Amino acid sequence: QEKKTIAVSIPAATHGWTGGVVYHAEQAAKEIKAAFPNIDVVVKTSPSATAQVSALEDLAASRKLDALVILPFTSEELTGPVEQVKAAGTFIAVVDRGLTDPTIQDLYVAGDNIAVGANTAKWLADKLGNKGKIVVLRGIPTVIDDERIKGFTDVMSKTDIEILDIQYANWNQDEAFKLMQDYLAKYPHIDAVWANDDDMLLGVLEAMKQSGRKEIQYALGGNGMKDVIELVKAKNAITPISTPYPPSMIKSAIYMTAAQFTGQAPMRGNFKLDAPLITPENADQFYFPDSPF
Amino acid sequence: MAATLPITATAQMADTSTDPPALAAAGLTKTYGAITVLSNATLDIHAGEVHAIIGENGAGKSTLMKLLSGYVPPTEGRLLMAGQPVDFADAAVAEAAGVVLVHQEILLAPDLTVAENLFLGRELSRGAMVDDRAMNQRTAEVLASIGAHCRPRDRVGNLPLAQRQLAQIARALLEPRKVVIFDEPTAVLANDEVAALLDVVRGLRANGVAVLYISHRLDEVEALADRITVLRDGKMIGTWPASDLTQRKMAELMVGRELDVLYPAKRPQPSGSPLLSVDQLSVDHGAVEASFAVRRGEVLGIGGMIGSGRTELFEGLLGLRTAHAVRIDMADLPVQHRSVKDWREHGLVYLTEDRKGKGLLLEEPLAPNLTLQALDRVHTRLALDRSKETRALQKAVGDYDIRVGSLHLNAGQLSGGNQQKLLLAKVMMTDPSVVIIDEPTRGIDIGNKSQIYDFIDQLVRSGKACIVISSELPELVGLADRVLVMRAGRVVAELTGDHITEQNVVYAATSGDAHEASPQDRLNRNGAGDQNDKHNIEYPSG
Amino acid sequence: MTSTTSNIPVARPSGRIPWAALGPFIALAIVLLVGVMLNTNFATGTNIANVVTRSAFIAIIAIGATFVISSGCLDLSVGSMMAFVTGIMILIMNRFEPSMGANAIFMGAGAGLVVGAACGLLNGVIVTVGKIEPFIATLGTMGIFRALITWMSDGGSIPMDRALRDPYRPIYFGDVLGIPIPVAITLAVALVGAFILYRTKYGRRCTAVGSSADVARFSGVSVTKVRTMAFVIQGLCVAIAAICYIPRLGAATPTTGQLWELQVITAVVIGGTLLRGGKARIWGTVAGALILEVIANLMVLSNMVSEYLVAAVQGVIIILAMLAHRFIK
Amino acid sequence: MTSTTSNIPVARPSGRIPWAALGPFIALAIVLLVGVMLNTNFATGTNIANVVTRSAFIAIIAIGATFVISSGCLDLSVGSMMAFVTGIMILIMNRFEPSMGANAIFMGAGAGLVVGAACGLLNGVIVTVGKIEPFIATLGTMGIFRALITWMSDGGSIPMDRALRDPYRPIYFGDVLGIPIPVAITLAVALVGAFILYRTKYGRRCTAVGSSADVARFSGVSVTKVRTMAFVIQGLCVAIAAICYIPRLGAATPTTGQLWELQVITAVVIGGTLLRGGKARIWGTVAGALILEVIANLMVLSNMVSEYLVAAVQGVIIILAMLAHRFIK
Ligand SMILES: Nc1ncnc2c1ncn2[C@@H]1O[C@H](COP(=O)(O)OP(=O)(O)OP(=O)(O)O)[C@@H](O)[C@H]1O
Ligand SMILES: Nc1ncnc2c1ncn2[C@@H]1O[C@H](COP(=O)(O)OP(=O)(O)OP(=O)(O)O)[C@@H](O)[C@H]1O
Ligand SMILES: [Mg+2]
Ligand SMILES: [Mg+2]
Repeated sequence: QEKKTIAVSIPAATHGWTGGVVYHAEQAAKEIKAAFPNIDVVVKTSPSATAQVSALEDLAASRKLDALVILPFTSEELTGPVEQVKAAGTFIAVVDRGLTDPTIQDLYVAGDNIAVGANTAKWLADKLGNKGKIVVLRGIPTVIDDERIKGFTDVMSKTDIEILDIQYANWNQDEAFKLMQDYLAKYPHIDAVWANDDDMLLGVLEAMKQSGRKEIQYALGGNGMKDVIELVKAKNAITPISTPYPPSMIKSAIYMTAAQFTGQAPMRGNFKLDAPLITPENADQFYFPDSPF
Repeated sequence: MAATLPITATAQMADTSTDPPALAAAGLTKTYGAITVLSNATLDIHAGEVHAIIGENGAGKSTLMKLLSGYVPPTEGRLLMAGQPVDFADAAVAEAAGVVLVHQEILLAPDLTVAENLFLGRELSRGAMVDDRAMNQRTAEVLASIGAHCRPRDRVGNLPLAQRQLAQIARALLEPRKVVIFDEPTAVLANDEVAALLDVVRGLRANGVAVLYISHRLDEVEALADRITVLRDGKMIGTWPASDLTQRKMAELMVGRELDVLYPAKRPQPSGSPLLSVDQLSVDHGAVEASFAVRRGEVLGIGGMIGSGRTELFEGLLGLRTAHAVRIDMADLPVQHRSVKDWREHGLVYLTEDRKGKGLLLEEPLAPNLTLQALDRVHTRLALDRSKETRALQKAVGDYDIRVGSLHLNAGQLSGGNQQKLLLAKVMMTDPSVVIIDEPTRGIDIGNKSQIYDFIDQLVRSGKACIVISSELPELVGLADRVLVMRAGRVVAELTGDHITEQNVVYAATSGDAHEASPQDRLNRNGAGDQNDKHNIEYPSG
Repeated sequence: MTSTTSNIPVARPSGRIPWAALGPFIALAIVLLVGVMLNTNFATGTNIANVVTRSAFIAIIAIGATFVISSGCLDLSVGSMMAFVTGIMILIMNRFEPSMGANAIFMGAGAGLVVGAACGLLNGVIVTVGKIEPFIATLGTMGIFRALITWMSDGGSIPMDRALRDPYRPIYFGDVLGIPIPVAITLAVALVGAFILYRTKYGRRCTAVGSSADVARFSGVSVTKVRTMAFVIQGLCVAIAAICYIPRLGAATPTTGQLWELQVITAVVIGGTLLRGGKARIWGTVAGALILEVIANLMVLSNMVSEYLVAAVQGVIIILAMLAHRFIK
Repeated sequence: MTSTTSNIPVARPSGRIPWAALGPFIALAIVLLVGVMLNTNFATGTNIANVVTRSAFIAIIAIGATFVISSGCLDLSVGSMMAFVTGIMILIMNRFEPSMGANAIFMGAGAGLVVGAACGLLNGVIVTVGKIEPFIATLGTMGIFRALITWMSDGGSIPMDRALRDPYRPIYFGDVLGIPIPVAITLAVALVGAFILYRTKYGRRCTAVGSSADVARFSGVSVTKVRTMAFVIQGLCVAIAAICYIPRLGAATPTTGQLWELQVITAVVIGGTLLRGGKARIWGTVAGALILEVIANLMVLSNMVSEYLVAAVQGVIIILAMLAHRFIK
């Protein structure tokens, strides 16, 4: 049987969520290689869009790729290079961020960043009775961050809830802690906090704990980080929900791609993961104790 | 301080020439904070004369020269060129006006070649391109004209001090000048180089250039100068025609008192076992199998041309260069580890010839410089004791006559000679029993020279030993009990007693065959060996 | 001999030393003043306490960096080293918690100090024995430490055992006599640092080496030893910062300490230490760290700046602070 | 026992033997050799062409950095500046595309060069007129440029108009006489750079200023002008790199060019230019950029290293390359 190669190109593990992506990709690679000796899965991480384009070039130049599973840094920047890979007859699976030209994608598995923001906003607006004051922490200036914020603010703009402040905390616990301290110093009354990533939420919670402020009813995150899901499972009053944006979507995509070469039904098309709320009731299905994220 | 002067300032010679002076200073004053370094200096220099400036260390000579050449702005006073007021905003403006200073310290970019340094800021070019060929050629000519041995393409940072100094002189002479100022140009040069330079200065004078010349070597001043101005404590003492002054008179005017005999009386020949003995020390790129010993109570002189490997030999001994020896004993005990620190513990110190590059932290205050090598002396049980350190500094300033306006200056702000004295004080802080001094009186004024000689004399009289490396022959002859002469990295001759004469040293240092140097001299066995050295000594000056 | 010591002024001439040394404190005062004027929330006790406490990490690491920089080197690896040390400490604490309980914290702290010193030693040896430009050498180890923490955490995070959180918490959140503990630790480190730098033989040798390695060598100072030791001190400071840091968030992640190296160097330089070596100002460094933290705090507290432009305004303020500094002199 | 035969009165370690000039090329050869031995895919024509082509960005910027560094300064803002210039260029191209069609590319490129030069001028003026340590000054402008691109892109990205992609594409993907265009541009920039640095008055003065600012000043060289000009050259190089970069990725984002400053400085130093100034090696810099890119390429091609540890291995290799360099001397 002919040996097939699946290349997986993902961002390097520079923060919690991408760390989860790397973890799941490597898991999938290991499992598939063990289960199907004729399939080779090569996982490559890149610290920037430029490096990712380079990695694609390197992968394509050094061997014949039967399939490429890619989580692009940004849509615009990776569209051209992926198109080139496809020109050599490679099956293209895109994860998370779609390419600007969707026809390049044979398979598209995506989370819905807008929904992550919007669903959280809807839940929060509902709980706050469409009024109140909230503060928001955003990550680093990228498309994901932008979409989540957009989803969130669009919903909020239709309510009487006032967004007091939105600042970058670089998806970093530490910076979120500091930023939250400053928010607390700046605003005498805050009804709720939303950090658009669970990593940051942990910092926020720590700052709230230190301040002893009682008026904050909710502090929410997103992404479904292990520690936060534990809070949800424990029916924490301040963080009763989260929104999944599971890094494991890369694993699904790799499996679906591998199916091409294992004689199973070929999988093509778009698979959009919804961003349902994680609640104490359904938290178990989002809880992976062994994942680093 | 205020001793009566044998000749007063009113003795100033009336100027006979009708042309206005090429460069004149009127009431120049320079103060740094509360310190007045130079007050109300008035001076003129005419085309075609050599005007010498003499004075003690710290008298303000270099300061005056820097004011005249735009390196520092005066606090008060003004400059006139050919009778017209001029304002030298910086050194480049002065140079453009035809006034150039050969600095006392080396001011060349170490990473550039000699030619690149010479032409820096006024590169020759053909079209957009610099014309390296022309610049190198012109540089080679100028270097040859002043008897320098370095090549246009040598990196300045790799050159020995003397060649750097010559390159600096070459830079000043590259273009026709109206006024050339030399600040101690010969301090780091050896005899033959000095002779060549004096010829260059005479040539300038003959060509109608006005020359200002600072030197502590009064014989040079006597040989060269047409007029002599004396500075003391930042004040002008007066200007005299050179013919009116003898060297002795000059010294008196500088110091303001009668001078004693320069060299201390020779001590009885020391006997007894050597304090330090070195057997066949070889230093990479420096010395070859040099053996020597020095006894208690002895001053051992080391002579030789510049580039003969003297400095390298002793830097090798101190572990500052890669070196190998068959055996080294200190006080009859073999020395195993040789680093500056180990040697210090054995009681041996070395004073470098390159005070700026290797001797002093120019941007640090005086106290840390003084105590760097002997921090234990200003240490209490727990910590450094600042007041102890200040006291040590005050003592050193007194003992070594370091002229400072304030104890809080940085070392780089001292005058050249005072830096040298600070360096001497620094190595003496460790209370050594063997002191190796490389060029001990470089840049030291005549009054302080004898002080340093006395100091060395007292040192050896108290049972210690001193090795003096010197390019000044009178110094070797006057000071040393025994002289080793080096040539091309080898010790080629040992002179004792009456055989220590300038002629014998020069002969041994330059002669092709050491055996014929002086038959009655006992020759060093190692040096007498084969002379076809494949050894790479960078700038043999013979 | 004509000169006497008596007519040499021993007292410092007025207007000379103080201003240069005071520069960073004046800059800090200005920044604080602006803060008070701009925002009423700025001068509240809690806010000031938060800001000062937070600045402890950068301050402590920057004190170590003052040694490295004054000896004429540079260490870009401190941020990554911090993450790595934090990771190791947490792993060790978690390992020993079951058997030792809260005492595992001491095990962890001890191990942290050893690992920090070892990391510093590694940097020092590469720079001095390997004779590699410090910028490149520590850029290399920066990558190494960062990769190690990423690998140790599988790209995720290394959380501290829950049982240790409470006993350890006061190290960041507690106080002694009203002084937050991290602040007290910073003061202690600065005092010790100042003592070493200004009052010991080693400190003297350190600035001498930075001022001129050749002169130091000719004075019998081992440049290799002095610089290596500076890197070890830097490593120890990183470990001390890590000890204060862990209770704050209870985890090490691959982003811990990211870009701290730049903040640390900025703090040192704003504090008046020369980047080319030879001059060290421990207290200035501490002021520098405070200035940075106050500026960041003001950015959040005031509403004048778009979130996108915060970095720009910070950049401008730092440049202005340096300019002020310059004109004060 | 320390063994240094140098008389150089300069503190930092340095080298000056003819070998020094060959060092980076030998290191490059070693890295290439290791590549060939490790991986059969490495030496294929396509791969080599890819690697060489993509090293163009860092190489071009690093050629500018060679000027800045040899004049005794440092520029940490190049990565952010690159992002900012890229953003401006794309905005201008998109703006003029409707009226000018593909010619808008020239408008954009011209604007890029002007903006790049202006950014460099800003850095230069802050450093020379403001007399601020270049490290801090350019750290400040790094924040400023990064914030500006973030603001221009609203935190997202600035894509190039689709209609421009095809006409612009060849600048990165095309070739002349078989030489990829970015490589040809790099060669041209290096040739011009080498000419300026080694054959013109300005180049002489640049290294002179880096070697000793005082000496240069006394020789009538305006240190201010020379250094400012070096920063402007750096800005122009950034703009040239941006011109080659846009067709490759077709967008500017707030993360474009992130951490490139470190790569650029590493390339320069690996290339044999002294970080303290005074010595410049343009071709060494180009070799340095290639070394970095080859190492990254090898990391992708070979499967021996856990993805988490890639950064560590790169760090180790860079240190080893510098050591090799050292021992060659
Ligand atoms: N920047 C400065 N700040 C304070 N004092 C200074 C400064 N520069 C020089 N001085 C002082 O000016 C005085 C005169 O120095 P100068 O260099 O002119 O002496 P000099 O006559 O050349 O002595 P030497 O023969 O030793 O070279 C010295 O006492 C020196 O300490
Ligand atoms: N010259 C030096 N250079 C670098 N480190 C040194 C030097 N001398 C001592 N040390 C180190 O400093 C530490 C304290 O040494 P200490 O100063 O007490 O030694 P010492 O022999 O008294 O030195 P010194 O003779 O210079 O006063 C020792 O660990 C030693 O390794
Ligand atoms: Mg002088
Ligand atoms: Mg000598």
